[in-house]
Amino acid sequence: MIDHILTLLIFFPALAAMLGFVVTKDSMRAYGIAVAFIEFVLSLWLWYAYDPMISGMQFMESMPLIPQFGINYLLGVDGISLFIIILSTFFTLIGIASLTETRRIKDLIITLLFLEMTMVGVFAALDAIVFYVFWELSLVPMLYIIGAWGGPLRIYASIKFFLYTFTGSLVMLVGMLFMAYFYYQATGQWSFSILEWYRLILPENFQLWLFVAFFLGFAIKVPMFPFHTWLPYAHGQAPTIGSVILAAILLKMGTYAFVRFSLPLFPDASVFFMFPIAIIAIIMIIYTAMVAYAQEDIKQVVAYSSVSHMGVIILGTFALNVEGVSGSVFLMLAHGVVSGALFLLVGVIYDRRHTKLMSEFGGLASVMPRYATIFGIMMMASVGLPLTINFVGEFLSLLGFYKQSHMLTLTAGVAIIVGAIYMLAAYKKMFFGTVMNEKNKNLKDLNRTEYLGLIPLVIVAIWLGVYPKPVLEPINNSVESVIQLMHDKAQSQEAKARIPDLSGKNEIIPMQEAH
Amino acid sequence: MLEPINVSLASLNLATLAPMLIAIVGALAILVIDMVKGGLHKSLYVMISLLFLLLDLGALVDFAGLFMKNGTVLGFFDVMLMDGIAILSQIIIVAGSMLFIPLALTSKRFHEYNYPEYFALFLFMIAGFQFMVATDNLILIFVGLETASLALYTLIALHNRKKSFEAAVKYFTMGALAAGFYAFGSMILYAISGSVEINQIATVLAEDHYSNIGYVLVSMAFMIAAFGFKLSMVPFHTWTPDVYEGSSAALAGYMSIVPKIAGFVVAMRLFEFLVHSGVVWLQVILYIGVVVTMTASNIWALVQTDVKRMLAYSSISHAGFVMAAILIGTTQANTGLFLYWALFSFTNLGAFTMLWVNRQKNLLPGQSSDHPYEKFSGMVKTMPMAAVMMALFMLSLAGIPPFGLFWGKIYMIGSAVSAGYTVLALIMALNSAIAGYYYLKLIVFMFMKEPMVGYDQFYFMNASLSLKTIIGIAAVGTIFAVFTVNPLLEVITLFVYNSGY
Amino acid sequence: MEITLSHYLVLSTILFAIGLVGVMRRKNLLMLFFATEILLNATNIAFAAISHYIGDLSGQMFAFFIIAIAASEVAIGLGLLIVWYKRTGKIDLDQMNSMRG
Amino acid sequence: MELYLYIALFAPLVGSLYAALFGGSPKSQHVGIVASGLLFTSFVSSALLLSYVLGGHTVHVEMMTWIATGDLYIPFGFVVDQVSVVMMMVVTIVSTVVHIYSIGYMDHDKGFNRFFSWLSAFVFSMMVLVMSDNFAGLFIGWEGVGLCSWGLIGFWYHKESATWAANEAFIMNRIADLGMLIGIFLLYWNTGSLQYDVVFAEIGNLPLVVTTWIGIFLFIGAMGKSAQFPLHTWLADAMEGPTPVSALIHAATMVTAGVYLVVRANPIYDLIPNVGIFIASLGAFVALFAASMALVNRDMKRIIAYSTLSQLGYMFVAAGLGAYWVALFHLMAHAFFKALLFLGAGNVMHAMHDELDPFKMGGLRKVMKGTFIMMTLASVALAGIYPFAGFFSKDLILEVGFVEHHYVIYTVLLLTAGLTAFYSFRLVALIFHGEERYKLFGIHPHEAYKFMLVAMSPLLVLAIIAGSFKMTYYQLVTSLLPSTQYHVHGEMTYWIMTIGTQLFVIAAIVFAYKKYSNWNSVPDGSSKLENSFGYKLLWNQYYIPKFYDEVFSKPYLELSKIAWKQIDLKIVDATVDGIANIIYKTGENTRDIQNGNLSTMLRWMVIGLVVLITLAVAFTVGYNAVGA
Amino acid sequence: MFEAIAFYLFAALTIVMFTITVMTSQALYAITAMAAGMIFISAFFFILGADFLGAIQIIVYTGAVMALYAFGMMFFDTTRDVVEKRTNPQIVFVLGVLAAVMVVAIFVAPIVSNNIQALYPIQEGVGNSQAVGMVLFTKYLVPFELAAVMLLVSMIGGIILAGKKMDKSLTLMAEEDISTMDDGFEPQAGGH
Repeated sequence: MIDHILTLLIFFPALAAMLGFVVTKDSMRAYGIAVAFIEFVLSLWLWYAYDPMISGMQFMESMPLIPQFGINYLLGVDGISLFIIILSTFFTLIGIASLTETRRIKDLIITLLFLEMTMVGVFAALDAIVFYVFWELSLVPMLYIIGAWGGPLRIYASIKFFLYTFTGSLVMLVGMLFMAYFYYQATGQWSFSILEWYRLILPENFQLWLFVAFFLGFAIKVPMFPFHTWLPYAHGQAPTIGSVILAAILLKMGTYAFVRFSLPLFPDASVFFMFPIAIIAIIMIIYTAMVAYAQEDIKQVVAYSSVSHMGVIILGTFALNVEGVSGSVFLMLAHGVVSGALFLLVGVIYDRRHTKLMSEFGGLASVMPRYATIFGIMMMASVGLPLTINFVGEFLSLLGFYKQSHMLTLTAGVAIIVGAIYMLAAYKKMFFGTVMNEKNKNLKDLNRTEYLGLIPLVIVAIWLGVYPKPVLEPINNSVESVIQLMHDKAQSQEAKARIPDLSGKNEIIPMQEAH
Repeated sequence: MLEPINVSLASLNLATLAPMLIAIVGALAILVIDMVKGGLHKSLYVMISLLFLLLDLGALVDFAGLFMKNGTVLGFFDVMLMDGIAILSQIIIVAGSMLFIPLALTSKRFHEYNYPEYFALFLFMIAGFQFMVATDNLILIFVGLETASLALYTLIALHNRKKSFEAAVKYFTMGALAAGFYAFGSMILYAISGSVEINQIATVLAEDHYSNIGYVLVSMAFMIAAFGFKLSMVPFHTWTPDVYEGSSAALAGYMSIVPKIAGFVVAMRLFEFLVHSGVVWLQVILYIGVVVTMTASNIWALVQTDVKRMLAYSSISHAGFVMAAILIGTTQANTGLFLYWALFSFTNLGAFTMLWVNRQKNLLPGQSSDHPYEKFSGMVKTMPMAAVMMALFMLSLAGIPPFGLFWGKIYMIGSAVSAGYTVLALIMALNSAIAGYYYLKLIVFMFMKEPMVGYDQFYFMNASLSLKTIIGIAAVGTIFAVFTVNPLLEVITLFVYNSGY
Repeated sequence: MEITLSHYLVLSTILFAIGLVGVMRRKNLLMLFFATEILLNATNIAFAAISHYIGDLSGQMFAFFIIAIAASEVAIGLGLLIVWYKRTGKIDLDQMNSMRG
Repeated sequence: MELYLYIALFAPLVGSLYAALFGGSPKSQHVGIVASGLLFTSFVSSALLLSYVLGGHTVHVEMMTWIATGDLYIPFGFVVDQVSVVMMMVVTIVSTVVHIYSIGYMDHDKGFNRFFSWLSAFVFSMMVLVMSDNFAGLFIGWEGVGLCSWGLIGFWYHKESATWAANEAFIMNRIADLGMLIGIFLLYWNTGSLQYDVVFAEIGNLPLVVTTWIGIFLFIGAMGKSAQFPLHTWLADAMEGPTPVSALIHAATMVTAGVYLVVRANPIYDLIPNVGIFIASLGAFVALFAASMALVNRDMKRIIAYSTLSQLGYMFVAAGLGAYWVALFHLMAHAFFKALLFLGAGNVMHAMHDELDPFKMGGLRKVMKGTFIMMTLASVALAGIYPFAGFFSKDLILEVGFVEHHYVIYTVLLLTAGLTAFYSFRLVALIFHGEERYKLFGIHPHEAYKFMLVAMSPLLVLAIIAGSFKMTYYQLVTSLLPSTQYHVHGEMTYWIMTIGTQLFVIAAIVFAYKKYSNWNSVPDGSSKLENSFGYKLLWNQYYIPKFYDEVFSKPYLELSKIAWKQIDLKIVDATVDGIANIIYKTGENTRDIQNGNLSTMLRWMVIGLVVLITLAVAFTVGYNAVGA
Repeated sequence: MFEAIAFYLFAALTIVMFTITVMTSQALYAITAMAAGMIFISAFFFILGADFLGAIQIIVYTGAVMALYAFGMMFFDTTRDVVEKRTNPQIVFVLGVLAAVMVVAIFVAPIVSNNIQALYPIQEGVGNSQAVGMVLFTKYLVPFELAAVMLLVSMIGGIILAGKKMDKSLTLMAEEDISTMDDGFEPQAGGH
């Protein structure tokens, strides 16, 4: 079973979703929780069975799909993807457990389970086409979730979300096909296996073009400035569960793909585009933080804050050294936990008041102290306070990029200031002051369902902030091998210089099969 | 005096005629049965047609086996040409027809199915298409084309309502003009090569080193116009939406698949040798044609209010997409063409059948067409499975993996990339994105809107077991396409490659 | 003054163009069909001429089949016109506009 | 000893968590008691550690790994050495006192439990800050105290001003933290580690430029936490928090973290004397600058806050000039008497029902004898009168300035000492002497609980006698810090200076008493003095808060709104929608190509044909032309 | 010389006739002119030695097709003036002339080729019909048979389209009405 655990992880939720059609409406939530829980336990088992000392792929599975065209069902996890998978299963569980939606809950849970399949699939795929399949497929459940359970502008938002990301990924698809063609030219065989692609050394000018093609797909997904405008709409209109999953997992697909594809495939191009991308990342960080500050809707604040944080992740990724990339991978998890929690928290108040406008609130701290506390913890995590999960990632990302550029990091570091500004301002508007609005006077504090969703997140946010090692170590090992691979593949002098050579430090475990 | 000619029967390879003859015999059989005993139920004729088509398919499969052993078979004074693409396209034609014929078994009665002749004409039409693809003789192509077309015009009109007559007349008139173009184009080719056989023409032109380039190009202009009509390239496409709207959904779906593959095969035979000989003009024209067809029809599809019309424009766009294969002209691209079309036929079968089961007899109050988007709103709440199915087909058409068309799409784009047509590949990809909008629009209506009051009785108006079965087949074919792609690719590549394309 | 193949081709072209004008110009469907006949006839002349000048029979064959096709088309075309006429009482194509866009 | 270390470190955390458990429930006395008890435990452990360290040992433990990736290795490592133990003592003593005091002070507050949770959490953060053996750990504490400070300033969250001040403090600290972070990055990339010992061993090998930048960036961090100009405005505003908080955080401990950082990083600053001069100059400036603002203020707590600011300036002068042990010594002494002063002020506030304007008090010495004595003594200590603690530490700093030949600094500090004495006793005089102006407002003041006064007494004692530890202290810390002795050359000069300073200070005290002890009215802003430019300037804090508001806050908000409404919605998003709209509109506008008219359709076909033929002919002509 | 005179004469005549067909608004003129044009075209066939084709032309076109059209005209009652709305008449002529000019521009150049072989050469001394028959029943037997099918198709099509059964549309009728309609509408072989 352990040999096929990834397949199991991917298709178990989908299978369960199909069976879910049979389950009656009243029991659907329990069923959903049960399935998500089993899936989560399975993913924990994956972690347990994972050997953190091996940097390469583990639990590899391979099955020919379209061998004629080099497409294989190829799965595997390394330290980079392992935790994002766990994050996906975790958040699906949390999301379903804390679901307050009552409209057509059956459809919703089935959709969520399908979404879980696609999420796990994206992160477990080692074949570009399989990756692409799940990548695109994930849009569909999300489209439905936003479009069917969302706010007044839901249709506009969902279509925008879908088409925007779809457009980007189509360009990426062309890039992938190009990549496969290069492989074909080099070896006489078609292959979409990422691991096989890793062995290709591309001429620099091709790298640049391909990098751009992949970049478009990823950047829209992340979303990077100026491709980010779908996100506020998607978040603003999506139901709580949609925002949670979107922020926690779906956005990570883009950044994950940078680490999985862009860096190791195009080391020279990565170095070439490092500064432009860093500048975009900085614009994301500061500009969207400002936009977040100007928002009137608390959910939009969190949405824009997501973009801002994604900027830090991008920056860390393009630090191109172990510290930065590990940090960015860690920050992906961290941001997943924190922004997911924040969206859940926004959902709590939305459920009670059916509005997200901050001007409607004020003084909630006295009415809902526990809510305020948890919101406060998560806000501080979002701001990047040490000993919370975000700090580790942000610190490492910035630290990593500092190696590449002093000035840019200094500018990017403004993140910690502007982040504090909009978050504290929003918190103040929501929770501080006296209760002015009659409707807020009798609001109930968190209930059990909500605790069920939030407490684990708080625990994780602090646990991994205090003791990130169990997660950081596997990440580190895998990132080291990625960086070494990049260094070995780099052709230009600058790239060689920018990407550290780790070969002296420890033995490089080849990117192949671990078992 | 003319010498008597001795022809040995064996050299004629009469077997090459077998598949078409089976269809013709089937048609005649239906006519005879009807003459012997009238008033039989349509299901009988459906089954007879299916049986004959099955025989037809069997013969084709037999040929396929033969082709793998011996390669191309010529027959009947080399008029018949059973090469790989002929066999492949015939298989698609016959198999596609087999899937569409059962759509006659609706729960509501429609005019055309009361005619046994309908099924006879259907089989004649199939024979016509088969002749069209199984030859490189321009005359036989023409006759086959016209046989099929004339039958098709009649079938459309037999739906017997004003719109279908209008559609048939429009189709017919434009078809007549296109026939004129075809004749004129063939005439010029004949003038410069002294032959009406494409291979011969190619040889002569090559030996002449294209010294009559002006003639060649003008003839190609006429031919592109003629096939542009058949394959609905912009600006020769204008009949498509009207004809699709006017005819029954079943026939519209059929038209989006079968006549086009026949057209593609002929276009492949006719244009590719020129593309390969480096006739830059043709490459440029095809390039422009492909891009304009894809893009323009996509843009027009965006603004449609009727699903069937939208699907009409969408199939124009898909045809444009596939046309790229002719421009690219590599084995991979041609393989992609067949793969794409095989997958497309499943998906489109599903989509049009879904429309067909949704068909009501009279127009909806306040609507001017059969399948306005509004009709589908909130479908997920009233008929979840149907909505899911329809969404599935829409996603497949949009090229969302892992559904059928996605695989065709990546193979086509991949072939464009491999042949160095990077910009074309990008345009193809981006067009898929534009197309995403209108497919999504239907999904939005089905999944995200509230049902229209009083419209619920129109869903599944026309459903019957056989229609549902067809939808099921289409859905299975669409979902599990990924597992069929590899065997398909293997076979198609082999066939296409060994036919010299 | 010898009549060459080009003469015939040019004649054919001119007739074809006349046919085209007719096709584009006519609104009466019956008379529009006349024009399509002209198109095919124009081609037939050229086929016969080419056949003559290169001494090959294929052209005549082609022309022969074109005549057959033309005849078939008339039958179907008239059939369609008849149902249309029965239904609407008109054969003017400007009246035929229930579908558009 | 490791056990004591852990007890000292984690006892406050346990206290905090314990209190947090009851955070949502109404006041429970036991929370305060348990938290105080744990704090006391922590104090005892610290004391034991002190005795251990006095024996010449240090304790260094590595609890566990925190962040390890690439070459970066950051453990949770703690060190109890001569410097940190001093800080630990200061922190635990003051916080124990404040905790006990708070049981009384917060007696009637709804958020009693929450308060203790925050307060203990603060102590924990502070302990982490001082005990860490690396810069990252320091940064944890650094941010941790910032967080707790935020929570405590904004403790009365229903008050707009309190929450505003909390946010201001947090954000301003963040600005400085960025500097600190950059400093840490620089350290890491240049020395490969963040451990103090490694860094300090390596630092000498770095190019001077790098070291300078490191010093500057670290000091920027210190500036924020210690509220040095220009990041000083938050400190005065932070007085919105409960008074014990002001005593603990904004007087004794957190604000001195900056000084601690500079002291801790002395191997770095030793290498870059130019930066040191800058630090010292800034310190001197702030000392005078803050003292000047204290002169006219009418808010009791703010006056004390400015005085804190001013004293921090002193400490930075010492640290900047390399007299690290002196800085640390003043830090310690200052912690005691300033905390005492604040707690006293707290008593007064309580008595006066949260009235802060000393002009509305007067004559309180009759009802609040204990508080009166304590505050007076604390003020004496602050003014630096022999033999109180302030004398030993503050005069030493003056001497340092003098000895190091920075006479300007010396003069400024001397002047400031006078001002300090003046405003301190202005306050004392206004509160405790003169007419009982509070009666005008119908207030019935009463003395604080006994146990609060008892709790304060250790501070009183320390404020008085701390100077006597000087030599022990000196021997202790100089095993780690540079052991420069600052002696003015010549006995004569020394005595003149000392006595002169004392006289100057006493004169200022007398002046203040004279002027204010018989005050009998509440100023209403109409007097000539109050309308003079200088007064207004000082009253409005040199218009700096206003300036920040106008130049940073408001434009930032405006800019943010522009970024959202103008750029994000109208440019970035509109472009995307625009592209989609163009495509859609093209469809709308060209769909009439398909106008349903057969004639048009046929014409389109012919047009297509003609275009194709034309292209064919054109190509042929071109081809022939090229061919020919 | 004779050939040239004949060519130009008939060319002029056909052009005129077809122009009349296209341009006149009198339906009767149009059909008459077309019939004449068809006959003149057969003259070309005879000139070119395609006797069989010429005969077919006269029989099929002038005989059958024209008769059909004449029938159609009577049916549609279009023997008198036909009123047609003219939209953008200029563009029609521009396009027509442009097409002609362009194609003619190519066609005036003689065909240069040494590789044209007559696959089915016209042999001296063999009658045209005989030769045609020979080719038709060997090489072109398949198209010939298919043409037969095509004619069958058009026959069936023409008959059922024009048939009475088309008068009532099952497509538009409600199901109940169809059920009550009973045997009168049962399908029968070959139409009426």
